[in-house]
Amino acid sequence: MGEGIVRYKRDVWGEEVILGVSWDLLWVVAVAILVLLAAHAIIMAALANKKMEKPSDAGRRVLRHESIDRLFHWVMAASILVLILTGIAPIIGLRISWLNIHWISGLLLTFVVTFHIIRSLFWQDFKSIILAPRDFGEPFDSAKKPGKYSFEQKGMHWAVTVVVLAVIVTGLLMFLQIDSPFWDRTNSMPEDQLGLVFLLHGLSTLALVALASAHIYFALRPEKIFYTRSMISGWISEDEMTANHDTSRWSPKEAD
Amino acid sequence: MAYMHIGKDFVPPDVAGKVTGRIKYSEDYTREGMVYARLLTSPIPHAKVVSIDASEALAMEGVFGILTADDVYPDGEANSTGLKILTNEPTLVGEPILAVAAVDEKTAETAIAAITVTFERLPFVMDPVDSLEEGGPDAYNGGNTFVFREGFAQEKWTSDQVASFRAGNEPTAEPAAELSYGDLEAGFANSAFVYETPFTTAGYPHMSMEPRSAMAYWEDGKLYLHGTSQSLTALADGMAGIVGVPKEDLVFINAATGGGFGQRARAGSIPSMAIPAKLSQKINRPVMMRCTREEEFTIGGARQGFQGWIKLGFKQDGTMAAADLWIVSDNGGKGGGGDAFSATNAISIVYQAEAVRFRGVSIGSNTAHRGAQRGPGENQIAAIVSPILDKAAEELGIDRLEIRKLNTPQTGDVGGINRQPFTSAYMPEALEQAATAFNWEERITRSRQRNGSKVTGIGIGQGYHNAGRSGMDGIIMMGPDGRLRVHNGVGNLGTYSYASTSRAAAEVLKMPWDRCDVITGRTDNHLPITSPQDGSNSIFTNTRTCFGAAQDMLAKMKEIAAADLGGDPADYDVSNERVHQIADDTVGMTFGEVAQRAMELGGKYTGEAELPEELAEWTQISVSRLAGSGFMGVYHDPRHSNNPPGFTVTCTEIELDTETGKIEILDMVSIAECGTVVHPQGLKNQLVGGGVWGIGMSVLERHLYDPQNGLPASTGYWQSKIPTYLDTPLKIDTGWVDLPDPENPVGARGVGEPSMGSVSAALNAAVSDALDGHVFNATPVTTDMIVNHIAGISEEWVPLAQNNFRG
Amino acid sequence: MVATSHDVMPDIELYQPTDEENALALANTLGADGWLVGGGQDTYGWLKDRNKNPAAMIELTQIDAWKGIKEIADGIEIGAVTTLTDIANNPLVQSRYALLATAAGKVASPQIRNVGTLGGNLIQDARCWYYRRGLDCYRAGGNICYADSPEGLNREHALFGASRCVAVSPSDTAPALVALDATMVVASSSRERLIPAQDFFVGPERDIVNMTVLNDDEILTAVRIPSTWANAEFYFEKVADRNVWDFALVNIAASFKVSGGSIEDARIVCGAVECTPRRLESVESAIRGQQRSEELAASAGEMATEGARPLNYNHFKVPLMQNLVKRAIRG
Amino acid sequence: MNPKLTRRRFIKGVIASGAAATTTTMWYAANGQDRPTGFVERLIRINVNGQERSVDVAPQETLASTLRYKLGLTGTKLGCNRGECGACTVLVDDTPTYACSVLTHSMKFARIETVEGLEAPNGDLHAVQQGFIDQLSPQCGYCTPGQVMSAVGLLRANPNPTREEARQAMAGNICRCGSYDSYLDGVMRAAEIG
Repeated sequence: MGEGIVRYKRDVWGEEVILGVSWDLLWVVAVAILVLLAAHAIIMAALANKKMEKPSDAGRRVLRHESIDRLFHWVMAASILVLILTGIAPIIGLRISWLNIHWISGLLLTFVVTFHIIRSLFWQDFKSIILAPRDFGEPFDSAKKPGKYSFEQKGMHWAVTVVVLAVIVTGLLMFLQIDSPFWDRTNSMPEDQLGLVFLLHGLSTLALVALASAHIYFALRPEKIFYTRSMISGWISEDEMTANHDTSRWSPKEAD
Repeated sequence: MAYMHIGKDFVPPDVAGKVTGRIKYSEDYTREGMVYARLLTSPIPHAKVVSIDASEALAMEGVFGILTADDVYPDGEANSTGLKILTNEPTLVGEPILAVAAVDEKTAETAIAAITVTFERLPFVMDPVDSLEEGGPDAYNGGNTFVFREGFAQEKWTSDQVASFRAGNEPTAEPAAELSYGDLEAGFANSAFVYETPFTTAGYPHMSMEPRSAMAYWEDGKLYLHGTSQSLTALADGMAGIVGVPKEDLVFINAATGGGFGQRARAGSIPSMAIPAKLSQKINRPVMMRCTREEEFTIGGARQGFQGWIKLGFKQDGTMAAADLWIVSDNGGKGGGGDAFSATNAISIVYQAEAVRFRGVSIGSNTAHRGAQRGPGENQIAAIVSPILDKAAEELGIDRLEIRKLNTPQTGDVGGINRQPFTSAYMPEALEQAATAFNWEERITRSRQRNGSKVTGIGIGQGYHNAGRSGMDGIIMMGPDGRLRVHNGVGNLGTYSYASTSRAAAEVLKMPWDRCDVITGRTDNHLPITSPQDGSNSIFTNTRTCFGAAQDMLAKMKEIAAADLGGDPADYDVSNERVHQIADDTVGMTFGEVAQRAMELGGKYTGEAELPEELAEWTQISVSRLAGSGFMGVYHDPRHSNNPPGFTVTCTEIELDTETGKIEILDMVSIAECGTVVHPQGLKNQLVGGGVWGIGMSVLERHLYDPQNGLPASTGYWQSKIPTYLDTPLKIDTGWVDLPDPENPVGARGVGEPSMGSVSAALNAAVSDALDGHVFNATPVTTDMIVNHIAGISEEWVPLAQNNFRG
Repeated sequence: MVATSHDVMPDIELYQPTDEENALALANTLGADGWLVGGGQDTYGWLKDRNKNPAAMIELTQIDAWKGIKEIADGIEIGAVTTLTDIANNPLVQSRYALLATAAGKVASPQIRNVGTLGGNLIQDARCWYYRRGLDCYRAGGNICYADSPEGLNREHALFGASRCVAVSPSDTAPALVALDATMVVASSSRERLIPAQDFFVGPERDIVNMTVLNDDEILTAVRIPSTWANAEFYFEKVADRNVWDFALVNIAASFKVSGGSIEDARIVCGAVECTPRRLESVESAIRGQQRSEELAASAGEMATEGARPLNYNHFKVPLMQNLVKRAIRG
Repeated sequence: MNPKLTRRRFIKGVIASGAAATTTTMWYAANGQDRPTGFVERLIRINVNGQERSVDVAPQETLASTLRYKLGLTGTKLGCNRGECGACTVLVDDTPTYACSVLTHSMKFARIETVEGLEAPNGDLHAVQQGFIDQLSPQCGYCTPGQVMSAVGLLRANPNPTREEARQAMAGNICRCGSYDSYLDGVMRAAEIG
């Protein structure tokens, strides 16, 4: 165990089956993401010499995120952070009672994600988040401005969507394998399938750690911090909007 | 009748070796150039071997060879029940697939780890009732039961039938076997008290102290096999066939055996000894196969567990009018055992029921091999019936001793489904003697008395086993030194019957014991065939053969003396190691002189002519090798008639703690009824030893398999709960009736098994008594069951689960 | 895929340090590859079965400083490698802390007590047979529990505090030490920790593979028993299937300070019902200041099992535990 | 590795004739152990039945293993090899001990007695052995050496035990034949004649 990406164990009859992801990868991911983000920061710092003009946050404000969506975002963020922390604690040898917090957070995440999916499909401008072929040219053509969401934002969103859905589905399957207030566990899943579920949960966790780190990093970048502000207070300035978005493709209403 | 030896204690020749550690068990031997075998066993409860790749292992340094089922069964394995030496079709976890011989055990283990065995997993079952259900998995390849002479068959019930049985009702399915006598319906109609209940008894392992290690080598075409056996010649006889070596070319060496309890009686129950024999043959080196405790469990076996239904009817006067049993018995992964029928038969015999019906089916489960274990059938049922008998007594207002007395078997009665007469039966005397020794009248007044959280329980139980066979052979020899050499093939299991039965010969010739030698321990000591030392038969069977052989020698002595000294052989008798005229004892010869004369005369006197025609092949070989080497007495024992029973009665007083569920046995008395007593100390050992087994069966021992994956949980002493010093009484009092049986020349019958039955019957009855007559209808009744009962916690969520798993 | 039954010790290094410094240095150097051996009674089975495969054994029984029973300023100190027989027979322990002497005398069998140490008895691993069989269950670092499932054999398993793993604390001396409010002296080459007995043991929700808070480089060197509970009224009882060898189905260790029939203070601890010795603090506070009586005992018994979550086959532990608490309080 | 560490298991010794070469070979074979590279380093002296024996002992070797396969003392039986039966009981400094569950290297300063060492030089049996014969205590005999050693240990500590005391002291020995009653009779007899 502990070599490569996958850990193996012996099943009850001695046959080798997948046990889960190798948690050594956690350190690999941590180091890799740190290196990448540090590299990004350095490059950005180098580029910063050219001193791009920063749009003003003063003036008219437009609504970027409704309060319900902001609430969703932060609940989701909190639950994912808690899930990551509680999930990692036993791996790194922290002796805390993590499991109940973990599955409660998991349920919360499942709930808010379900809410978000339904809301986005019926009540939000679903088109605004769709990655269209033309979006892929965006990073290479400074003239091309995005609608509500930039290519990077859409990419991050969909990456997170896939990973979170994977972590939720595998997490729910794992949840069924432990005792909960709702059921006694059944041990009904064959050990090889169980191992696969653990592996996918682990892999998606690793991806999520990477994505969350990147997401937090970019959210804190000075040139993008106004997006973070918008996730807190809902608005961006008209200046910020016109500097970063194609208003023909995104015309938000004015913020309250 | 006053005997010189019978009924007297003596020091068996092997006991000094046991207290000094000098006597050798199979693993204590070594041989120049000896290599070691280890086993690869099945990790899966039911599978087929698809392929074995041992190339890497065989290329390893220090590896000498591999033995697989293909080597052992070149024409393919027979698709039948019974233990196999090695198999490609394992039906339980731990069944040997192959053996590797190497310079040492570690190398063998490393080699085994390098062998790739591909298995095809097959459906498996731990609970025979699961297998009975339509669509349920079968333990064997080809069915879930075995029909004699026909092969595997499927026995299936509808789901409703299974559910109804599990709910506690009489099975409605067609039984595979049905036997009965008497008018059952009328019996129940005439009954004033009828009790009907489902019941379970646990199957559990023998767990002999000595693991079944064996060492083998070949020399000059002969196989020398150091093994472990409870029946020296009977087992060797069968082992020759298993290994495939002519009987005259097998030397089986077995000075002492560390326990058998039914499981080492016959070659078929311990075929694993053939593994080193076969490997040794293949690689031409001595091979030691040391077995671990876990292997002793998985390769060994267990008692059959029962999942059954019983209905007993009692008339107003307390007589048992009818007994009806329906038993699903657990055949385990390799089949074996007729416990269920024996159980029913025992009820007929011990309680003289007027009408009895047995119905049953033996169903496989992918658990340990099932085979004979101390009183197979008789003892399980003794523990189940005894509390029910007490319930009847209570309902009908009869004393519990009394109800046993009025149902007792006695001389002149018949018993069993075949209505066979007893050779003799002194059960009334045994009951009386036990009651007196236990002070029943006074003790019974303490029944159910409370002292704080503790309640007193009084119990009485009876045990039975058929206790005698015949048709075997006897050989005794004498040389010019005048010493009597009794060749005895019984096997040294710890009953000392190999020695005590030999004393029947000394008795005939009035030889002092210190002038006698028991020749045994290895088959090249030229031993006669005997019945396997199982079924409590040795004392009966082999006093007959030893007595007969000595009678033969006695007659020959008189002939020689008459021929040499004049007169008629009838004018002669023996005493003080001389054969002499009855009228004038100065006219005679010493035994040494007679032996000398016999050797000069040769012919029938030295086993070279006029041998009994019916001698078994094994005995013929031994006689032919002994022929001419000394004065020989040789005998073939004709068949006896009727059933020689072994009976015991046990009374016990216990204290049951209602808060902890623990019981303490305060007093226990066991009385044997086994004809004339041959060896009091040996008999006492059987009574107390069987008693400890009875305690184990009643309240402790278990056989656990995980129903989900078929893994055995109770592979050691700890998990199987073998009784210890502190789980057994400080003192078990013993006694015996000591009245002669007419079918045995010294009046003796056997009694190895019944003491277990009577103790478990008494103990289960006492536990019931302490719980105001609550009947668990199960063995064992463990601490948790008692606590649950008192707390009112239902155990219906584990219906009939006692057998192979119960927590 | 092969199966072979082993019972011979595998190749493994052995260190036999005679002083504390060396032992701690070894523990530090070897870390998880080093296996601390007291009497070895929970060691050799694991090794013979090949179910745990450390690189080396560090035998601690030759370190005199960690052996023996001595008086200290406040109570007594028992070296961790003192044998259970020595503890059971020690006059000081017998006279002041009879609870521990009784508990030590109930462990396993005479021969095991003759070599088995207090430290070993406290630190011994879970006895769940699935785990001991070498299955890759949660406790062995896997992702499944075979005991707590619809048909799992769990008669001997936990009533409380289960979290995926349902194994119980097997020790007889551990509940006694918690009931005596003992302190564990834990040393490593860099520091010494004093840990209350109650906090020394850890359940699966916090650590599913270890039963104590000991880190790989740490050694339990001694147990200190304060004078607080010296000469108190004690109650110890162990209910097991067999009266020799077997681990408790439930055991109880209790200390009472009684004055005029009134319970001034108490510490009541049950073993074999949870992964750690279970201290019954609610019962303790409920009986504090009360007169000993059958009624008090009965109600305390009921209170003791509140929150119990029995598995398939261990329901009996609920009434059994209630009864033992009742007996302890009844006195 | 910390060079300061004391590796006390490397005790220097001399090659003595105590253990015959064949029995040592036997041990390696039976236990499947590699022949050690540091052969001399593992040579230790143990005191068995009053004799100092020099034996080559692997670090992980159990006392039962050494006794049976190196010193040829096969009276010490292996019933379970995991401390659950008592058949391997020997005396270590007069204390009954499961030889299967202690390391030989831990016995370097101890006095070990096995069933083979009980008879007097003139061949007289020990009182316990005689008591067991008188009462026909053994049945199959496999547990007997262990029972004998536990009884000897008891009688040294308590020459006149009650039957209950004897039972408590003997409790770590399983007898599957169930001969407990006869063994206790034997112990009481031994106390009488001893």
